[in-house]
Amino acid sequence: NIVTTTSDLGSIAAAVAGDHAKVESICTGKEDPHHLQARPKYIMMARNADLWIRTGMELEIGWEMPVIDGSRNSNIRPGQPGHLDASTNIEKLDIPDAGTISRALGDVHAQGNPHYLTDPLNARLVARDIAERLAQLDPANAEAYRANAAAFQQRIDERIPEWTRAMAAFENQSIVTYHKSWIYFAKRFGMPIAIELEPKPGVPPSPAHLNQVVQTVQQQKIGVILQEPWYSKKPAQLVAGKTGARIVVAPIATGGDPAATDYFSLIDLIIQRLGGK
Amino acid sequence: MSDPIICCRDVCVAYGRNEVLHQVNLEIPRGVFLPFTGPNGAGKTTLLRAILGLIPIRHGKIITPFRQKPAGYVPQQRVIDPLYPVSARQIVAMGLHRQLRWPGPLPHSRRTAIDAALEQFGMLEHASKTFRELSGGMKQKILLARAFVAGADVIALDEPTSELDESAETEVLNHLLRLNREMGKTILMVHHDLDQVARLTNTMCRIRHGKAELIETGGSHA
Amino acid sequence: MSDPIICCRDVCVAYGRNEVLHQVNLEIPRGVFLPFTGPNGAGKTTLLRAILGLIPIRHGKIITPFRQKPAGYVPQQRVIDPLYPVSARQIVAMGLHRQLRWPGPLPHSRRTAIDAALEQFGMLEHASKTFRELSGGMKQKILLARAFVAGADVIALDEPTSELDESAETEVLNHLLRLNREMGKTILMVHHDLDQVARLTNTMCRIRHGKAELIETGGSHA
Amino acid sequence: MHDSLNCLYCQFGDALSAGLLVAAVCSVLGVYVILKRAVFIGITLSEVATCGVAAAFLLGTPPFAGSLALVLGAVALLSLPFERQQIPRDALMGILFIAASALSVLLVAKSGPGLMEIDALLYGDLILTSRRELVTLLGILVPALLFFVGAFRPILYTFLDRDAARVLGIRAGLWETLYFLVLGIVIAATSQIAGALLIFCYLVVCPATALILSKRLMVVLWIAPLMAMTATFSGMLISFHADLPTNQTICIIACLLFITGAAIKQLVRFLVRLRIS
Amino acid sequence: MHDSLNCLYCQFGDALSAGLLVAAVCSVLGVYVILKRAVFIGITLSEVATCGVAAAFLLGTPPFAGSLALVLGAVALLSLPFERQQIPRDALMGILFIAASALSVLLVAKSGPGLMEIDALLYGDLILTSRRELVTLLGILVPALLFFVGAFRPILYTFLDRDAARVLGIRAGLWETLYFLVLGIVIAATSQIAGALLIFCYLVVCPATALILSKRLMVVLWIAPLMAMTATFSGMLISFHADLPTNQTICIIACLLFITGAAIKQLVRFLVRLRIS
Ligand SMILES: Nc1ncnc2c1ncn2[C@@H]1O[C@H](COP(=O)(O)OP(=O)(O)OP(=O)(O)O)[C@@H](O)[C@H]1O
Ligand SMILES: Nc1ncnc2c1ncn2[C@@H]1O[C@H](COP(=O)(O)OP(=O)(O)OP(=O)(O)O)[C@@H](O)[C@H]1O
Ligand SMILES: [Mg+2]
Ligand SMILES: [Mg+2]
Ligand SMILES: [Zn+2]
Repeated sequence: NIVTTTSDLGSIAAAVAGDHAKVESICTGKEDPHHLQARPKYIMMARNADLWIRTGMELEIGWEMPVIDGSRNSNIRPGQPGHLDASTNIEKLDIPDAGTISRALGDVHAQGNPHYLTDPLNARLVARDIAERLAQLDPANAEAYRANAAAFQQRIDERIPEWTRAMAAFENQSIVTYHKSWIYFAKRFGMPIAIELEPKPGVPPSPAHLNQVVQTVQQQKIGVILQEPWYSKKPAQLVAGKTGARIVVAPIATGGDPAATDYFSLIDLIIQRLGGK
Repeated sequence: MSDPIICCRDVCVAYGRNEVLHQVNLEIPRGVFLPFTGPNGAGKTTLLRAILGLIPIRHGKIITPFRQKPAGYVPQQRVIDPLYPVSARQIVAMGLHRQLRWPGPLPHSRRTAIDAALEQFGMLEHASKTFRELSGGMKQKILLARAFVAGADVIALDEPTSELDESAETEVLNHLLRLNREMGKTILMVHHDLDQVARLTNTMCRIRHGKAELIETGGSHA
Repeated sequence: MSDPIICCRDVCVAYGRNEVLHQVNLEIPRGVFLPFTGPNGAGKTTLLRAILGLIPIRHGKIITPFRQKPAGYVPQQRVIDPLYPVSARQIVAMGLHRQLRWPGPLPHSRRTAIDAALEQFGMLEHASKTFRELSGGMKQKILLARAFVAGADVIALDEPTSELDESAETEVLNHLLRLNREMGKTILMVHHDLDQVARLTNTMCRIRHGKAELIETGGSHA
Repeated sequence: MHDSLNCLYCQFGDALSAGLLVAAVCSVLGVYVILKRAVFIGITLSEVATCGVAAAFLLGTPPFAGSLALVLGAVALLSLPFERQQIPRDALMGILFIAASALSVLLVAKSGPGLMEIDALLYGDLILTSRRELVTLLGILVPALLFFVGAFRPILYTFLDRDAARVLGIRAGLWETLYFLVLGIVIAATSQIAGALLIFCYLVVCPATALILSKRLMVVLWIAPLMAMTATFSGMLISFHADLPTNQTICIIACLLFITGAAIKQLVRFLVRLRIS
Repeated sequence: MHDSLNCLYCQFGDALSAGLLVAAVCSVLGVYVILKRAVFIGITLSEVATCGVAAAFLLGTPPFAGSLALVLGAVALLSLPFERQQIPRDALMGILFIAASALSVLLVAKSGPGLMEIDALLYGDLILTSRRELVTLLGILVPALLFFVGAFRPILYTFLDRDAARVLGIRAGLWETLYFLVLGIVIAATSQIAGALLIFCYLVVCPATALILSKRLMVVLWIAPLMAMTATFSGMLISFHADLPTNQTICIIACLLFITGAAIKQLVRFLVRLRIS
């Protein structure tokens, strides 16, 4: 039994596990993983889990430990083999310098930006990590896991050129996003993010900040404002109204849209939406 | 006397299981000065409020002219929410509601009517106090002024003098008598002092054991 | 008579800018039956509440024995929050608070004391009604019972008979007289009926123009 | 020299007008909200609106129809006469709040989009007000204010002394229901545009300040909107120049005005006491 | 056959015990919360606690010290005697709510960690209760209940008729402050463990049901906890078997009990009316 915190991880883990393990994901992709309402089922899932996979980097800080504690399943506690932090081998972005990580300058993503699965190559890495861990936990099927992971990686490799082509129009074209959740995606496709609408997670934009966004959009001739469906479109509409930029709403997790059934269709969908289709 | 102004037929009033008035039949003639008497808890307040349409009746029928011309009313419990920043004058002005269709400052004629009503009870100098800043008797006087100010045809008073000092009490009773005799107003007044009642009028409505009946006061009044 | 039980020296009480009592000096002897009289708004309630420690005084000093033995008190305004699901009996039981240190059902002796107090005002059959289900006079009776039940030495009553029917009023006044004469209780009672006052006692406290003074009632009472 | 970039009015003219308008109308209505002891009606109705949208998604009806229907239902319940009930009005309000919050989560748990998405739909922020929203506000608030001015006496009398009002021929039930209806519509509409917390603030903080400062209803009804408009203007100005979220800044300014008002009141009391004795 | 996997008690024994305990104590205290018209004290104090944590992060003090300090401050303000004030207690409560919510956002906007981190710190969910938290709850709730039972009469008398209580030698101010203090501590502690909405529900919905069903205080004080415990038990059972969020399920069950109670009440009234006439 594999339990993942987010649906993206679930989708990758399912691809890696194949028929040899049951994969369940706690978030469905419709909830923001920061805010989650516990259900008994989550704890039952954790209790029966042999492997617990989390995004890490404090994305699930609100509820992960209570659920694990509640499950009294010591195998999946952090540090145990049954606990996999998928971010371990990721090249993390946005890590605040040790010097500035004081409380006064604190940041939600104190360990860096946790929205790394928007970069397909990170998904590739995660698939490998999952396969290795599964192989360690279930040596009997180790080969199958490695093969599945390789297949997953190969699919990614196949799709990357296609995605890159689709994103060619955006190469070096700055965009605006709502939350700092797209930096990995943007970096992968060479699309600079000029500014975020939200000055800080959970804090509404101030007038000065909005002005700054508008100015940035105008100066850099930015054409797209990208955001997840769970943020209000109003700030984007205000900016769009003043500048003519286009608002793109795209899911950031598998299951966040009926069309995003697995990891690949998710990335497809994001790119489609960005392309204006 | 003339035809009845208020008519109760087979009226039953109950609070939950407790039936307070049982098949009350009552005809109140126009222009009468009618004290309601009876022991505590007999149902005087209940009957008055039922006549005014303030509590639903279980059964029977009450005919009143209050749709066309509202009555003046002095409740027994002098409770107005103390939170409201409303002056005594504004409470008296409430009595003129029918004549104040529009918001805004009161027309001059109304102001003088209000001042006269306040003056009558010696409350003019306290007119700008809020209700909770008034003493018990002063509250009662304000509510009396409110009931009188509009010149209603029927005035219903529930123990209107219970907390007044002696001179104010005499003044109020005399004023009621004048209203009744000189202007033909119908006065319904719950009152406990039977001697005073006998001095004021010769019929009263006695409420006892769930019944109400008009009886002679047996007083000296001709 | 004996030494004073309550002593006011230079007492000033004001509400905001409105000074209601100005330099009141008053010595109330132990065991006296003292009616407080005066026109509406004179400050009777204010003085009584100041003596009971319910309103702060601006100036002066009031000496009372209420720390050792609380007084019985019947307020003028019979307002108890109608929301509370509390029976009349429980309100009377409140008077026994000093003797009820522990939660739980009342001891037998207390129950009989409460029942006796209820019985005295004919309220035994209404004992399980909540406060808002009582009529005006019945509320007053319950508050009277609460003031009497603990057998306080000093009983302060603010217009305790304003809404009682005639027989209840007589009964209450007689009971107060008995308490005063036979048991030596000190009775402070705001009352408006000067004739009754004259019949009850020969000294009264007249409150007027911000002053309080003990004067003869001028009544027939010896 | 007029520097239009640093001029609040040039940059956010619509928002400023909308703010002043909402402030004026809501704080006038709010005087009665406090006196009627329905203080928390603002957040209760916005919870109810969220629940309505969640239900609408489930049923496939238009979201705003759902929220309007539930808000009107709640308002109808709250306009019942509570004078003779065994629980006070605010207990029912609390129950509605709880039921609405819990039901939203449950409705969302089983299907439909996530709660965050619904919240985003109902999200409002004064600074984001568009010209169209300003027109909507005018269309709702001006009639509401006219209603309130026109029906001032019957509503006051009904609330002040229900029995006496009925004897005077005032249809107390009707006016009470109408008042709550208008209030409900105003709250639902303005919360969505200007933000639920800000509306709550206008409905409560400014009227409370006015009630503390004066014992005359007419004065209160003038001070309250003045306070609210002052708080709005200075709050927007500060948020503009100090780069702070607008709504929250306005709320804090309003609270500071309240504290100042209460302090002045205490000081005056103290001085009067000193002068007398 | 006892199937421990499907047995709520075997799986969530601690949570169940904690739920029943919290339900019983909070609903007893809640009877007075309703009668004192302080219905929204639950959510107000949890906003205040959030604000306290935000402030503590800013000042670098321990977060819970900050939240406790602010909660106690708020409780002290609320225990002022409001009988003679020009605004009702719930208006002050509303102002505290607004000030706390707005201030949290502003504090977060300027510095300190994000709102999410704060929410995570204060996040509670009944189903996640651990053994240690159960012990904490026992340590707080049992003394609170004892205090309440012991001080039952003076508190009742103070609330019922403050003047008469003072004449009887009851130190009304002291008891009122103590009551609100105990309430504040109970709310702060239990909200953090069991969730703010659930505590709000216990404090309001179940006592309101009891108040509707009976006119005798003693009966009310017994019905309320029974209702709350019934709602807790059946809510947990349903959420367990139907895979729903626990807290919200309990809230909805409590609301359904309220509706049933109100309906029964109306029915009885109607029958009495029929039989009499
Ligand atoms: N709101 C109520 N709910 C239930 N019972 C009530 C209510 N009001 C009055 N009663 C009961 O109805 C009966 C009559 O009450 P009512 O107030 O009419 O008496 P009353 O004749 O006015 O007495 P009083 O002289 O004391 O004012 C009393 O037994 C009282 O207990
Ligand atoms: N809470 C208050 N705030 C402000 N002023 C008050 C307050 N209570 C009473 N007053 C004023 O104090 C004066 C005395 O009031 P008090 O209640 O003591 O009169 P009283 O002698 O008891 O009158 P009554 O016979 O009408 O009961 C009155 O002028 C009244 O307006
Ligand atoms: Mg009566
Ligand atoms: Mg008095
Ligand atoms: Zn994030």
